[in-house]
Amino acid sequence: MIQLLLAAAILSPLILALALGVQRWRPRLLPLLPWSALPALLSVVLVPLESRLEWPGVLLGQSFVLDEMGRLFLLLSALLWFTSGLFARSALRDDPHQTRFSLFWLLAMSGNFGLLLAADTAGFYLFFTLMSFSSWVLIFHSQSDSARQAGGVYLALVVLGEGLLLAGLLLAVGAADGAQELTLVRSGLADSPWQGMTLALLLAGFGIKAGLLPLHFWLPLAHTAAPVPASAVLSGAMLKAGLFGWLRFLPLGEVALPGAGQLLLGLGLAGAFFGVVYGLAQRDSKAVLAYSSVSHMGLLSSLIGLVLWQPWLWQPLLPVLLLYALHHALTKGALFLTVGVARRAGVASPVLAVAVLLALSLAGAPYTGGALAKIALKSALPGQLEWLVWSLALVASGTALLMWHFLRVLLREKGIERVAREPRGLMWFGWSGLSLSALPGVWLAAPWLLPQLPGMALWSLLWPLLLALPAARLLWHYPLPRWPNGDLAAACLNVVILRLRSGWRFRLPQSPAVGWRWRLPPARPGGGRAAGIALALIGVALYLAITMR
Amino acid sequence: MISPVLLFDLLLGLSLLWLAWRTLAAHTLFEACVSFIVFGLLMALSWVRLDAPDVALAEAAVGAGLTGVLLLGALERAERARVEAAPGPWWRRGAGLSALLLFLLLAAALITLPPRPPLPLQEALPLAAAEHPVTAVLLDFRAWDTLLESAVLVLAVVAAWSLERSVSPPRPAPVCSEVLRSLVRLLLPFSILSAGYLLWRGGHAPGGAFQAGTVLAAAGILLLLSDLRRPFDLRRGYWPLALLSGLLLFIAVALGTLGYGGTALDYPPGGGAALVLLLELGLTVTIALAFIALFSSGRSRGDE
Amino acid sequence: MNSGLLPLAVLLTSALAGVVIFLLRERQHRLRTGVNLTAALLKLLLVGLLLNGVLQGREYTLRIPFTDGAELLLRADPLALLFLSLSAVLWLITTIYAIGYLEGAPHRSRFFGFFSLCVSATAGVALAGNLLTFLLFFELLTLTTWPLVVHRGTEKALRAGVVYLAYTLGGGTLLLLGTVWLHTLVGSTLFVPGGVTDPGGQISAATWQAIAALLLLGVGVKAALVPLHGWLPRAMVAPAPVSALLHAVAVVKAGAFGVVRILYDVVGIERAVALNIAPLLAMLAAATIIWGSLRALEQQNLKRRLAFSTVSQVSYITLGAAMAGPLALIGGLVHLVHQGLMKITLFFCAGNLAKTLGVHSVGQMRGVGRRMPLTMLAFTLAALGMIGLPPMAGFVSKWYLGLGALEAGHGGWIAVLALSSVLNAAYFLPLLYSVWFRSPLPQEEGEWQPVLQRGGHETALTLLLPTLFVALAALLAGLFAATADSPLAWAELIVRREYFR
Amino acid sequence: MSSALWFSLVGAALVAIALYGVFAEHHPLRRLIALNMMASGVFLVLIGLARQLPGRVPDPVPHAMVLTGIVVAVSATAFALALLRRLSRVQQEEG
Amino acid sequence: MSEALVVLMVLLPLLLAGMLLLAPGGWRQRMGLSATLLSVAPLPPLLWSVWHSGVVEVALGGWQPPLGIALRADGLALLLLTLTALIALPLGLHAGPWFRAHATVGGRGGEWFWPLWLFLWSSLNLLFLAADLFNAYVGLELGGLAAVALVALGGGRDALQAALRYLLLALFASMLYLLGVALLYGAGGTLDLALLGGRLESGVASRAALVLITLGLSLKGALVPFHFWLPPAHATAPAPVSALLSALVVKAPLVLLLRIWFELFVPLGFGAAGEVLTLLGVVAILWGSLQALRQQRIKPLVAWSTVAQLGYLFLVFAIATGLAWSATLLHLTAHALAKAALFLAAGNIVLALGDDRLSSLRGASHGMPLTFFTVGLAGVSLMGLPPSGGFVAKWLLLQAALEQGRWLPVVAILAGSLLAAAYLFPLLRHALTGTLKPTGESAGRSLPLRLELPPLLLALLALLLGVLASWPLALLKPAMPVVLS
Repeated sequence: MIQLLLAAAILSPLILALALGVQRWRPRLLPLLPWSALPALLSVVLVPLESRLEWPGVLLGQSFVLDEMGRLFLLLSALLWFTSGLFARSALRDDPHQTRFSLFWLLAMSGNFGLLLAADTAGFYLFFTLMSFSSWVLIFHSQSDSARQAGGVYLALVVLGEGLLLAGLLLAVGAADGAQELTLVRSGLADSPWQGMTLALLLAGFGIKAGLLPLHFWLPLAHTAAPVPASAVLSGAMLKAGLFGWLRFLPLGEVALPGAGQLLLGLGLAGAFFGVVYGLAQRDSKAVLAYSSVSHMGLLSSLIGLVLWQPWLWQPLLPVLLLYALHHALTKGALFLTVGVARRAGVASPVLAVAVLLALSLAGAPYTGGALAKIALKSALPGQLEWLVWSLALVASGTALLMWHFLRVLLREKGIERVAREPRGLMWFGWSGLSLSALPGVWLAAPWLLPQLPGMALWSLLWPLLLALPAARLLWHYPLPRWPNGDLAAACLNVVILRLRSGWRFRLPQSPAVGWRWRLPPARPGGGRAAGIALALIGVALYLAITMR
Repeated sequence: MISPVLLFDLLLGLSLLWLAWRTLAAHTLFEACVSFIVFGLLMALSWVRLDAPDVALAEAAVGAGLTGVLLLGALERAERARVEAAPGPWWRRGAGLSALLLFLLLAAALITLPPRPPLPLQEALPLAAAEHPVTAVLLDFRAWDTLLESAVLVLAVVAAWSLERSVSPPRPAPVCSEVLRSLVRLLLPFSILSAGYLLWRGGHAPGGAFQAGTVLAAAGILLLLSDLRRPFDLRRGYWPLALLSGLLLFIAVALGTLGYGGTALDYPPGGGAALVLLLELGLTVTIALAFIALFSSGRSRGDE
Repeated sequence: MNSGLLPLAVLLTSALAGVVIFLLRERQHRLRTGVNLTAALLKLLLVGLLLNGVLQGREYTLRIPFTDGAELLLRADPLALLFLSLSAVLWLITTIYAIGYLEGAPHRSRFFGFFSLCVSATAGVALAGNLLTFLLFFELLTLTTWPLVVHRGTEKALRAGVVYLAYTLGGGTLLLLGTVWLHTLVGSTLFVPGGVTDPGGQISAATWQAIAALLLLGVGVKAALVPLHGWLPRAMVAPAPVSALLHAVAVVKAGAFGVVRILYDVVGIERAVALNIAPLLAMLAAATIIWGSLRALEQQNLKRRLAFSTVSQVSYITLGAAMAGPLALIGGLVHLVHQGLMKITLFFCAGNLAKTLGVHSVGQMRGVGRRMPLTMLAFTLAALGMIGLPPMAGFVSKWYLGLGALEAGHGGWIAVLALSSVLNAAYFLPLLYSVWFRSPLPQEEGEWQPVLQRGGHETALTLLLPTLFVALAALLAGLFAATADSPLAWAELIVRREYFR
Repeated sequence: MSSALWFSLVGAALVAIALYGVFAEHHPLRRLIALNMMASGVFLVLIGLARQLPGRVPDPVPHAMVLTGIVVAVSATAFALALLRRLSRVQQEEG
Repeated sequence: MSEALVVLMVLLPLLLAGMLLLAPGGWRQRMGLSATLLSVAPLPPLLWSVWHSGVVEVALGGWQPPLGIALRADGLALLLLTLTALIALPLGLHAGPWFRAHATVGGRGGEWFWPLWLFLWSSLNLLFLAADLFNAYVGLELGGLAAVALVALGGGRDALQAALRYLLLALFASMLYLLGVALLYGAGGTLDLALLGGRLESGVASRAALVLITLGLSLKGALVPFHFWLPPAHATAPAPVSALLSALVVKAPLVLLLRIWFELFVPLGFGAAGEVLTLLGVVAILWGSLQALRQQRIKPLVAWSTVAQLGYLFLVFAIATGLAWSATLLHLTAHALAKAALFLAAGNIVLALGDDRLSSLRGASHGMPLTFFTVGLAGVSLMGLPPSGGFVAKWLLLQAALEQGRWLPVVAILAGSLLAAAYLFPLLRHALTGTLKPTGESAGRSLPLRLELPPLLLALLALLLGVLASWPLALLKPAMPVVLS
């Protein structure tokens, strides 16, 4: 029974996607889009830990397991897919490419769930690839110019990521002398001869998906171009997949890797600050949220870096990380849906209220989910990492500032996508469901995750917010200039696009065409006259050959 | 002191060489043909010096006579034939060089030739079908060669016939003087008589089919030249059978002896001489008619 | 059926079919199709018999006296069966496809005659028990495929034919010299898993290197190794079933199969590694992989792009063989089958496009997904397989090649594999993008009308069904690779039983 | 220096001169005459060899060979002349 | 009984030729074919007896060799006799209709072809069987004259010119050969090949004899510096005649040279001279192929291919091993069959298209698919590609050369077969494909089956030789010269 539920969690979206292929069944199947996430949601609750599902024949011996980490990520992903699915149903009802969108939505969902549950490397890679490539279609859905550009950048990076990941996984599996089991691979990495190379490849491969600093520039482009439900899922479930990859493969808590750890820590913190600063210079609400995601993911990456550096921190920090990821995924998803609601139905008072609450929760205001996670983090960090605590606080204030800026931009954008007909209830359901799970939900999940609830140290929560107020006022008068969205990519992308437009095609140095036209001069008439001399020469040669021998 | 005979041989050899050089260096084709005929006669003389009467006879009749007639017959048409460009001076010097080398090689070989073991002739000759050694070799020991040689002759005739496009009878000779006609009337009976004698004599003395045939051929050609008789076409009527008689007879004898004794051309003890005579007769007829046919084939009506 | 007759029967079915078809007149196409299909099915049955015979370890050999010193030997060993079963299955499918494709085309008797002869030559190459027989059927393969390449008779086809011949006959000459030299030195060229036994040991290292170089270059022409691959893209002038046959089933595979045979059964892999023949070959294969993909990037004609992709893909097999490790060899051998399945799908799709819509260049393929959804689905599956994405078959072989590289101790090849995946993606994904997501060219430029007529099939069934069948086969071969009777299992059996005890 | 050897040497010289004639000349008739002379030269060598046998009776086999040779030579010459005549007629017709 | 058969092999064609000459012109064409069939009659029983009871010696006229003439029918002779018969039958079938087709074009060759061909056949049989050097001379003359007459049948100006040049060269070569024989007779006292072996010692005379005989026979056998007469002669002759010339006539002198070389000269220690001949063979292969590449017309191309392929036959003189000897003879057989098929097919093409330029071949195969299939098969054998006889011969030759470590012949053989592919495939390429001639009329009238079948039969024989190569090799094994085995 348990195996069946697990299989349903992965396969139901896939089966639905295949069924969509048939023209006649489409009208009846499309409404089922959000409900295909239900089996995953149920399996989080019903399936006991460490239960395995074995498919020996498939691919290279496929097996699935639901462990503690997998369950949490499955929870947040399933929630996100379900609520965004509801939102998508109503938002895209009269969209011409609705079928295509739902087809790839389901494939991405199945990839996401499979990835979380996979217990062998090949299976993990299979579902990871499925998710990455099908999400490209979601980004590219509106087929506007910015969508094509974002899609192109995303695809290029995904393909690069796939290549790096393949090499990394091969090296990891090779080190574990061919064993496919994830746990064995993880431990094998500790003493593998190519540890440095494998780590670099895995960090880069998953870093692209998790939006690590140098490889992050696809994220803002994708989030702004994608339709609202897609960006909600993107920021929520897919960014976390990158994180999940690190948690699965990196030997956290088993071996000290100071080099990689410090690098990741530095990049994470840089990402955190960069996200905040660059977010303030955006005029589009979804871009602001995207850069806030870059910042938060940077934070999480730095924590992972910390653990890599100091392995003994792994035990205390794991639950905090999970809580933080859960909180960020749900809140960011809710914020994206809020943007969707605001743009379609304007900012009525309840919508505004929820938006402010979500923003405060993200900024870590007291009595919000965010505060809970922040306090848990502070308590988990050891004493001597004082500077880290301060920097986290600074990031928090930055986030607060960013959220303030977001609210201002959101208000300016209310009602720009107002649709003739009144949005149907499903959208409201989706939005409210996600907001509810984001705000009070985290409070419910906390005890289940943390050993004991930390006390609410008010002052340490408040001073960052207070610090944000004067900065906000300052910004009110001298707003930052408008920087292009997708900073690094935008710069080099224009060059590439100009060249493509001018009809340039990839040209290798041409080898000279070797069509030799070797025409011999015409044959002249018979050389009879030469026979006379030939006779003498050959006769002498024959005679000498005998006598000389 | 050089004996007169040796002196004569020396002179003969040198004149042969000089004449050969003159033939090649002749200005006109006619001069070359004539000097070649003279060369043939001198050759006949040298065969006599080398104790080879049969060869002398054959050379005189065939080498000098018949070849000369054929050459002169073809002369007129040959002069008009277009010819490729003459080979350059270098080629001629090259040919001269190889000629010299060839002579040196041959001379060295001939001079250092070791004496060779004699052929077991003395015992075999009495058993042969003919006393005269040359005829014995020709028609008994190496009769197979002679058979094939007659085949070559017949083939030459057939080949010459195959070249003719239009089958037209040989045209009459141009008007010729009465003196020739009367001379021919005189010579004809004598030549037939001497041919018969030569044929008969072949069995035991130099002579035989070749010489007799050639004499008959000479008579025939004279007959043609002198236009005494309507020109006869050897391709019509019984003439081909007569022409082939020598060859067919030879083959018949070969197959007969094959059937009789098991090995071809192994004459039965008694009948050797008779068979040889029969073969000689056939050969004479074939040779005569062949040479006549070869001579007349070039002069058919279509030619001029 | 005593043990010797079965391989001969396998050879003769297609050969006799070829001869019979030659004698048929042009308009007897029903009879011709009948003969074709029965021969294909019969051959499949015989190969099946052979397969489970070999599985149970039975020995099938047939000796034919050639000259007093040498003899022709047909032997069915597991490696031969791998290639033979691939060619038998794909021949049946390609025949069905060709029947549909060449509907109403001229010279069909001549085409199908040479088509069947070519497959019997391939069977001969697979079943060859010694180098002499291998050489004999290898050259026969050239002879029977040349008329197929110049089948169209246009000036371009003729030039392509000349180039094809120049390369393959050159290769054949090198192979002949190597074989004769080996034969004179050792007296027999029997295929022995550890390499030809050299009793007196009088073959010096330098001679071995020379012979190995000759043999490998001779075979390398057909395996399209870099300097010798020039003929493959030009041979694209031939009709689609021929390109499918050349690339997926017969010629190129015979070359790769030859490389494996020579490395493992003639030179012997230890000696190849000791005399650093194998590392050199591996480097050449890697260079081919990269160069093939790069060249494919710049091709605008679809079939030429697929041709260059074949050049790079076949070198996976050579790379696998040259890495001299059990896992790498498994990867190489299984890629022999997988690449066959995937590449034949791509060519069938290219053929469908050319036949039904007259689409030849990449530019014209915009939005064709709507017009021919099923064909393009097959194309997408195969393309993803070529890139090496799970669950397609390409991933499995790339995975084993990667592991094999690590096991053989030089990780560098993994970089090559990864780079080639990226390059494959670089020249396949834009194709998929323009097929599915771009609107078709305006009517007059793109001469096919974009909307699928109601109810009608997108193209003739005989063209569509084979394409879908092979695409499905490629997917299943990848998805269920770990099952007992998949190509992967058979490859493992070969490696474990024959070469790495 | 017996007369037979002398005649053999003369024959050899004849063959040499004839070889020069065959390759230096260009008119087929002249080359034909040279060939005939070469034949005579060879026959001289042959008969010269026959004569060197001790004892009075010369060896008849070379004689038979020469006789056959002469007939073969003359028939070949006759055919060559017929061929030459035919060639010049055709050349004349075809202009 | 078998002695009679040997003699019959030579006499029967002569007799039938004589009888044909007596028959009127019209009858000859009909009787020609039956005469050919009759001439083959003595071969099977003779082959059977030689296969079982070894060499058959015939002392003609009852006199043993020093005096009389002997005929030796050993394995080598039988192989070549069978080859001649195998070529004669299809050729006979083809010549009749071919000349009739040409009769309409004004050629009268038909009635003279048969007697001349029978004379030629008898001379070939004689040459293969001859054990007496002077007898061989007469055979050479008989064959030479008949061949020239057959070439002259072509009738055109250049046919006659080529025939005259061929005749003059043939006479010159025979004279050289006769001179060599004279010297041998002078030194050895006998004309029989077997007896001479024992009586000669290596003096200047025997060396001179070697030089003269080798020069004479290689001039008749068209070895490279003396090859200039072959292309014009074989190209201008009528198709059945050029098939005969290339396949058999040009090879008879070589067989004689092989016999004399390995039974007479090598025992005397003159083997080293073989290097010169092999070097010339290598040059022949390359030069012949390059010239063949140049030709714009079909028949000269095939004629030059003969010059090239003859080069292979001279490689044996330096390698001088039993394997090389049998490989050379196998190559001779394979080449004879394939070249005869190719020339007959070329004749068909020229007959159908009216002109023999390569460029006018475009699309010609519509009218005569069988002919071009024959050209294909013959091409396969000439190139030495499996499964043809040419391949087996090439394989054995390469093996023999490699055993001696001689790299020059190896390179020549391989280059030769590649160049053969180079000059043969255009012949096929033009023909197989392309549209009809611009004038739209069919690319040439389609040929009757009677003309297309015989060349196909010959080409199939060439392929069959590849499969059954072990039979001729077994036939040759006992006949191998003692110095080689």
